[in-house]
Amino acid sequence: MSEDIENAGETGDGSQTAESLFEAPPIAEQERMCEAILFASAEPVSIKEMEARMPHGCDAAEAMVHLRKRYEGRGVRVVKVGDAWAIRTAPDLGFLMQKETVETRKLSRAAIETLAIIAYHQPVTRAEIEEIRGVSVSRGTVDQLLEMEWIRFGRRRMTPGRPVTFVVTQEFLDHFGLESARDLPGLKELRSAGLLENRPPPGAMPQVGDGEDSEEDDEDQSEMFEE
Amino acid sequence: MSEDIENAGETGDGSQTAESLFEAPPIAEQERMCEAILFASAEPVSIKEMEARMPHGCDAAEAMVHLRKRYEGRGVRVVKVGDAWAIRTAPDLGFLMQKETVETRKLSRAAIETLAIIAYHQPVTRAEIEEIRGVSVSRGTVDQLLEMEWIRFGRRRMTPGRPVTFVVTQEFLDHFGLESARDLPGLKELRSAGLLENRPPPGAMPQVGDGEDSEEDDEDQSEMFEE
Amino acid sequence: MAEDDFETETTVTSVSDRMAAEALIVDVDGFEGPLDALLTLSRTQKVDLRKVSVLQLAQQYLAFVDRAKQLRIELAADYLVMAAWLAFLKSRLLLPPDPEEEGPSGEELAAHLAFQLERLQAMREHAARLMARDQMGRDFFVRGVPEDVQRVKKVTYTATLLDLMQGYARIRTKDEFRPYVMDRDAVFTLEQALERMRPLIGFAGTWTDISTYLPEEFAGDPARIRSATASTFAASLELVKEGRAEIRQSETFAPIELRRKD
Repeated sequence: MSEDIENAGETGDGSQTAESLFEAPPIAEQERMCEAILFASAEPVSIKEMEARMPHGCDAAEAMVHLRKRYEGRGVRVVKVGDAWAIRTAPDLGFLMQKETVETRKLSRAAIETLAIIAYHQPVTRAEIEEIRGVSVSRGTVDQLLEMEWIRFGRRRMTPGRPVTFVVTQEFLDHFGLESARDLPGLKELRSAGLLENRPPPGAMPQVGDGEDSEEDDEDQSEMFEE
Repeated sequence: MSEDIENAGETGDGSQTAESLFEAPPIAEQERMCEAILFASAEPVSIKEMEARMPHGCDAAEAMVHLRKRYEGRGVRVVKVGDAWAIRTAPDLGFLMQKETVETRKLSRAAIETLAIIAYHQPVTRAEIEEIRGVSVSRGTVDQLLEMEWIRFGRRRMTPGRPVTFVVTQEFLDHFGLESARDLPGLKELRSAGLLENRPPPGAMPQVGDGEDSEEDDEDQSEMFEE
Repeated sequence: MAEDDFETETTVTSVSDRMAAEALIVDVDGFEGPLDALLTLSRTQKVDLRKVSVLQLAQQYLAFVDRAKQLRIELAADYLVMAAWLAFLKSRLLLPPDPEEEGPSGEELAAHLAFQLERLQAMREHAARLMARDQMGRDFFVRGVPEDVQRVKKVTYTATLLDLMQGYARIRTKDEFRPYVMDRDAVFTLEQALERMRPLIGFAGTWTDISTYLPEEFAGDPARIRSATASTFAASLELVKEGRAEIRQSETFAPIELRRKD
């Protein structure tokens, strides 16, 4: 059987037609392959990457539907992280894993809040984070979150100054067992309460960093006053 | 941890064994625990060690019998390593743990020129190639072309030293869509196709007979060809 | 600011509020900015943030700042900016609206402040909810023995027929240029030959091999001989055409001879 699979795989580079010379392995076999790939990886693996490693013509997405079902209620679970899949131990069995527990660096209150703001408001600029927290965001806080790979730079905002934005990463989702940022707890309620809106302050509101010399804020204000 | 153990024990209905105040979790639950432990552990885990981690009264050996059976024929297997247990990739799926990346690079100028000389002058010796190119041919270049199976050794030349000759292969002809090396366009055709740069290097005398071919024409021609 | 002023400022606040406000001052370094201080102060109102009395909050904050000043606690500039703004807001809220005045009303400003406080509070709560989730490495775990995926890098080289032909053309072109570029001094031009022969032809009364007209400096080197022979021959024909000489060759490849035409 393994030989057949390997042979089928080799056709991958040669005959690129839709119907390959060798048929893709049966779905049960594809499920085994996904299982092996996910067990071997500590990091989530995307469908694309799985298919790149599997024989030509495989449908990893379909195989994953079967695999996920197979592991329901088991000691390990098949979880979706963004566009990728991973196997993780069932959270109710965490008590068994004292040996494996990793001491995570204790995050400061500022870092936790900043992280939450990025997660719920993403993509969000530094100025917006500061506006929400009412205090300037220290460089160290952002650096720490970047270093932990829980946040990354998103696209620049198409506003004057083209400020960078921050978004959360796949590592963040993986760490908190989230399939996507849409699954953040209470996201819907926050949205319906209007608390995720970017509501510009009415004129003459004090801005973060007014006491300091922050050029960006100065610009924002002067613009505001000109209007 | 102690709390968890007690909670797990609470499922018991009071029928006490001699060893434990509380009944051990059902065997299916124990199987889940073994599964999670083996999954997350960096090293194979012995029965003793599993039981030390599991709630009091668990029978890891029995749970392992079930777990092992469950993984029969799956993408990963439960294997015994010494007196410990581990989860490993099924041997027939080892090929999935390789990721082949194919990178296509343009052949170097030296290799192209060497190849061209062999194609136009075959059978040709290394000394002849060097004479035509005006520089020595590195071993690596020839080896590369041999490895690509675009050239092969021809007959030895019946001259002193009996040097080997090089000829192009069928693979070469296939790659370049040629029926035979004789189909390669001659110098004249190359020139009319604008492939021969008639423009002399700066400072050189204009070529006799090229008087009509102004430089502009040459440029037009090469541009035309490139399109 | 005098103690009794403080009293009049805070007549609306209860004793417990004042105690809370004093506790806040001890803690002033613990605040993450004026908004955080306001949020903490608002808790003393024990109401839904949406119903918070911004006026009361402004008074509480101003009292808090005054108290900090009395205790000679250095407040960051941010706190003072907020205090100034809240004093301004307070006057707007208390005085009847001035129709001449541009800009947002006191109520609008107060509403936005309430929104900011509610939003900050919500983000705090949700940050807590996020951190309360099962976390990797604490509640659930990754594979203990991940297998490295061996990267097998395969490099394939390609070239097109055009590359091949251009490569060849490049080499051949280099060859063709070589004589012209490198051996320029080996060229004996038609003009040079004519210049040399015009005076000499006058002395050629008898048939003479044209090779004798070759310049001495062009002897020896085959390439130079070739060039000189060709141009001398061409020059001879030119002289014949001009009617100044006669030319003959007895048979193919025999010497070409030249003599003066009188």
